Amino acid sequence: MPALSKASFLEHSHSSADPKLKNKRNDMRPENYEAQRQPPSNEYELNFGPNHPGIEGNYALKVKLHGDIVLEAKADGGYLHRGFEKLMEQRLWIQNIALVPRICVPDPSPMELCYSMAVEELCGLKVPQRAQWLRVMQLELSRIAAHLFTFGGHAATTGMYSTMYWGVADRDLLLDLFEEFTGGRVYSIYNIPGGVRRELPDGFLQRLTETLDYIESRLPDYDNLFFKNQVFVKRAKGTGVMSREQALEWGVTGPNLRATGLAFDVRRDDPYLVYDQLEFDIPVEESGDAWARTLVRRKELMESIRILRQVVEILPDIHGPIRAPIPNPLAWNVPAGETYTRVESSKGELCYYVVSNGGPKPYRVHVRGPSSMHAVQVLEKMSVGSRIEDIAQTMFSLDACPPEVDR
Amino acid sequence: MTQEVTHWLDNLLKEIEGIEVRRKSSRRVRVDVPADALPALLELLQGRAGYIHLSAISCVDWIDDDEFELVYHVWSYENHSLVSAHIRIAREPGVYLSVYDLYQPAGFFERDIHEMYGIQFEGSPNMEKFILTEWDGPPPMRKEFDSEAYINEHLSWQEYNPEWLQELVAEGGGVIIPPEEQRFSQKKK
Amino acid sequence: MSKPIDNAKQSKQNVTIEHEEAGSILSPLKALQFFMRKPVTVPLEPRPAADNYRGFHLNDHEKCIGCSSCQKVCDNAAITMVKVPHLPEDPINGIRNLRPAIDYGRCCWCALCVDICPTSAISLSREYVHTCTQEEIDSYFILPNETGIHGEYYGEGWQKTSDSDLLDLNRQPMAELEAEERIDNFNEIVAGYTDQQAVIEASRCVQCGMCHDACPTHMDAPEYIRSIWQGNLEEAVRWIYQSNPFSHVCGRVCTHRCEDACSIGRRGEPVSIRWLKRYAMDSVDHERIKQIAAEGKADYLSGKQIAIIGAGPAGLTAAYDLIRKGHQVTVFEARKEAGGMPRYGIPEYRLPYDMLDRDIDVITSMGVKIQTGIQVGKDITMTQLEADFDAVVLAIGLHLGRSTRVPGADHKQVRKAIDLLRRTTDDEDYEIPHRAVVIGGGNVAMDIARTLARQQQQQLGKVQVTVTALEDMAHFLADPVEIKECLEEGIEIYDARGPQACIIKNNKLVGLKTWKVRSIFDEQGRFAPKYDEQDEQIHAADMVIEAIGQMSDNNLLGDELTEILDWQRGRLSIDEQGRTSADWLWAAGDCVNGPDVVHAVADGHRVAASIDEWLNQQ
Amino acid sequence: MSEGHSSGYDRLKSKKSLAEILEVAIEFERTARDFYTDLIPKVSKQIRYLVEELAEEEQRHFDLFSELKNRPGLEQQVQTLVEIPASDKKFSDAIHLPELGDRPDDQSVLQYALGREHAAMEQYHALAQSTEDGPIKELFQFLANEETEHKNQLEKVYYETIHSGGV
Repeated sequence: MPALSKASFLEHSHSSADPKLKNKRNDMRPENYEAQRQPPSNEYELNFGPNHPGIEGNYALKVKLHGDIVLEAKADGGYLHRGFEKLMEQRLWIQNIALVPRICVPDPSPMELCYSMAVEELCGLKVPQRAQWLRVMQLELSRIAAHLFTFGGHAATTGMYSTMYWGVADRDLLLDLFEEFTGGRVYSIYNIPGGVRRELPDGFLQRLTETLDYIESRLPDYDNLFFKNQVFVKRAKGTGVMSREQALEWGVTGPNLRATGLAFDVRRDDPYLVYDQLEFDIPVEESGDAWARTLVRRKELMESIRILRQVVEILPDIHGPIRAPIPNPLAWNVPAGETYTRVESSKGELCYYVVSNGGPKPYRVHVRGPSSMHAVQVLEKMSVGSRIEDIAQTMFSLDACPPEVDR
Repeated sequence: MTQEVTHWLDNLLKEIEGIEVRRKSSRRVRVDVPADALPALLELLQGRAGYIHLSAISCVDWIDDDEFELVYHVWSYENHSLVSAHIRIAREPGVYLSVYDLYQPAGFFERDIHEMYGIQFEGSPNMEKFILTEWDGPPPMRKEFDSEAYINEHLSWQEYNPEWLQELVAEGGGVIIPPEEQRFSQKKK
Repeated sequence: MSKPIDNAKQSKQNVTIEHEEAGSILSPLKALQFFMRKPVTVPLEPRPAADNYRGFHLNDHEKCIGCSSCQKVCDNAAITMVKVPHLPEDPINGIRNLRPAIDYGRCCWCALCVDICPTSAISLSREYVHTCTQEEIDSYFILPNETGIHGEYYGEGWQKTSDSDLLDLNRQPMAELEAEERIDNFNEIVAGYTDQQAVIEASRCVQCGMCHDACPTHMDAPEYIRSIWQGNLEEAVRWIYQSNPFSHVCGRVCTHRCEDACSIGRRGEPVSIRWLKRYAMDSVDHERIKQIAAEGKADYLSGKQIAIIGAGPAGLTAAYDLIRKGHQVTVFEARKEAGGMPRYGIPEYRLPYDMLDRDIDVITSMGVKIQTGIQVGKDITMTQLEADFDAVVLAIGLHLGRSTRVPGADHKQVRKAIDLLRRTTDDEDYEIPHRAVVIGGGNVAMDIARTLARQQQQQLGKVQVTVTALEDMAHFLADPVEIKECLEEGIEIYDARGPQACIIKNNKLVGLKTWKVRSIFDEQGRFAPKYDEQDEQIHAADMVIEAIGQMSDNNLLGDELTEILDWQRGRLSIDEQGRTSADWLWAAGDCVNGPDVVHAVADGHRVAASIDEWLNQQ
Repeated sequence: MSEGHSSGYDRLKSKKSLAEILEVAIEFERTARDFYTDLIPKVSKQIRYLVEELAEEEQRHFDLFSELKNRPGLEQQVQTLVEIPASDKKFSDAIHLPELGDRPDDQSVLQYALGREHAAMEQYHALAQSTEDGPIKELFQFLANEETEHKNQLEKVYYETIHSGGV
């Protein structure tokens, strides 16, 4: 295979339709990449990622710069592609519960739920009340853990590593809770079509309350260290601005949309589980910049804690089974049909389109990760005109999760 | 969604020829339309009913019917309802129109579907490879592509030979049902 | 796009962080307060994880039966089944010496293997870490035991709970006639599964194949169950005919060792394999079954002639196999009709004879000739058969009843169960006793007791049947269902009673004297009853029916042939293929193996294969 | 059968010497052995194994008892007089030829054999009971055990053959 010598990736990527270049698939490899003399210009190209501390996950943004101003950006995914959607078509319905959480490492719980809800809908399974409350508990814990992780990452992009250490350390307390009630620290694999897999251990709600109190008591510290930190405020304000109109036009959801002033949250506007029985607010900000997006998440922490406190109060009064009876998973034919389930993950609207042809395995599972919007087209658009040092911050403020895009 | 809005939407959808509307729940509507009527439908939904959010485009390969199904999930922030518009297109040549002009998120989904299923969306801004940059095989999400067979052909299983296994083999035991046989084969008559 | 967005729902904010105002360049310095704090340190030594933790696999090798369900449910093909030769291997009891080995390069710790395990042998430990260098990569592949990956037991983490159990331990209930509906007739008691029940029941199967290993004829039960579950009943019948042309019969009266070996039965009720077979057979059109059975039949004639003595399951299975191979088969049957022990030993409420006729019809439709009413040894001699045929199969069943020969047992009102059952089938009249006492605790005893009970109800309007058996209830040889139904039908059962004498007064039978059995088995587990002579009972009777044992009528062989053949402890001596010491004579079925329909079918296959091989060599 | 046992009844007295008892015992085993040996060609081949086994077993007992009687050092003891038990008659009767007909079947043979073994077992058991502790008592106990053992074996064969079970 001849090495591609003269074409930059930008030129090349436009030429994929050209049959002559069809086989030059290895042009991205370092061994095939020849140094070239740039035309006399102040423009240059930079591979931002896939291995860069400023990048969330293995992902790349290939940017064309003039000085330190981004002229053009191209998102480049695939580094985390594991073919989940294809794999799911080859696995039994139940086996996929172990697969789906891996699609989003920082916030795996909504993945489990969304898939389980789809199977339940196709099978007409009625999830017992108690399981629904336990699921809410899991989801909100996961949201807190994911946000703490994101703050840490975001802070690191502006050089504030202490916040990152704190965030990761405090998230660990939530992982302890996950370990206790789901059996897994990161991938809980707690949901199963029909309900959940485990009853709560004795005294769990007490420990949950203690952890919530602790996390809440830490928030002022975070505020001091990060959210009120003028370095952060000045860096984040006005960075990566997106108007509400743009957000809607670009299909942005979740905290990123709410940071433009639109109070839309799947939990409230397209409710699932028992969210319609819970009291919580939908924090919004108006300015639509990195600062607003981060602040929305900061406020959501409080809402999640609020929801969890309600769960702690109500759960002891919800009795009954935690799972609807399901067929032997080795011989489970899900009735033919299709469904589109939708939940609010920490990053936005997460949807699963699941099709069954009546067989023992899904016929098609389409994962619509929220980041597939804001980590590709939106990121590309928002990066243009920004400065090179803000790219990472923009990306983290969007909370782009590359595995959701790659699947 | 109120009763009124429901009626209004139903009436609106009747304007499209060959349309079939099924209300699956209070917030989910399934619409089947002929492929050529989809842009008009989306335009109608977006322009007159507030379905401004394209949540996703899903593709299903119905290989036995020799068709692809494309499903456009659109959400209305006003009605709080999600319409899934289903169309079928011929598997060959697998060409359809882009809806990028109506919905910008379509750019990503169409690119993804192009990469995974090989469907060409005319008018879509970017049909470049994104995820499978180094892949020159067939579009992998197509049903005829057997990824397990591909893996078995191109990659090998990790071989282990721990002491306990050597001891069992010396005793006359050892590996009887390797996992790949359990998974990939079924007893033949 | 400029839709007006309804923001009315935007809620009031209860969290206020006055960032711009309150925030100062000094705020982050507040974090310095932590500088003096004692750091949080976690000791390096290993600590056990939470109670539910999904750590490394633990496997109780005593409990594990090697069914490989864990392997099937494993997401990532991380489980390999390994043969451990020093562990027990017992197909009849559903135990294999296979154990799961785990590849931790593939395991994703989902614990579905734990949740599905039929025996609950697998659990996950509370251990966190295993790692190694590339050179030690073999340490990623382990055969879990009770101690865990490093041999240091950290306690069990994720275990099976009733919440997480993925198996359905309960059978689909079978609709049956109630005692009062069935007692005055011979209608079939068991209704059979409905379509829905069958699919649900079939879906309980984990496809471990223990049933296949335990079945004498090795039926492909996992495959036909799977086909039933998939709704492909013709495919199920096709699988069934791979190994059993007597499936209407076996679907009803098989001793179902498969179900005894079923791994679901370890903790719950085994899959109703027998009823599923029956369902598949009953659901497919008879003409279609004939076509399926004929698939693969040789389209040539070998020119070889085979005689089969006895048109029961063993003989006709052999006939079915042989005709498929292109040989010509003639079956000689002494009784009025073909069917053998199933027709003449099993009552119709258990096996409607038209179902038996269907099985036979499939076989005759393929070209097997059955000559009924021909008694070998009388109408035609063995010598003639030897001369006229290339091979002969002896499959004569066990049509002679044994007698206890206790004093008085030679009275004319002391009858043998097998004779009465035959008479019932052939509609030969005999006087129905007012009070019948049956000796025996096996299925034949139950069959005659229930047959007499029905006849009493029909003719006398009242059931008075007593069963006395040597065995105690816990060791009855009869199927537990038979005992239950006997009791429902008003039959009295006296267990652990040894017959001592038939009491005859004035030449009239008045009862049976029994002693209490203290123990029936000796230390080696052999049958050797010990009596308590003090505990004596007289069971009033005007007929005593002996249902203790059966033997085959080997007289038809003739003295000369009997002398030529080798014998083994009273039974015809045969090799592994079912061939006797005479090279032209094979023997199969109950007459060599003892009573069991499915065993007879297995035998039929075995001798047919042996004959075919031998004929091909010639 | 030989004439040896025709005078057997005469020897029944209230007391017998051990030598006499052993003699009757040996006679008992011998007649049985001869009886079974004679029967071998008469029965159908399919049950011949049973008669052959019985003949072998009786031969083994015959050898054992003969050896005992002639064992050096037992001369003193064999002269000891022993109280004979009530079961003696039944035992001695068993020396007589049974009526099994021309072609006995397995069940008749087994029933006959069981009867014999039972009589012998009772006889030796009773002898042991009526004898004072010592080597003679031990001898009778040994004989009783032998016969009990054999009877138990036969019983198992009987039940396994006749009560073929499970039908």
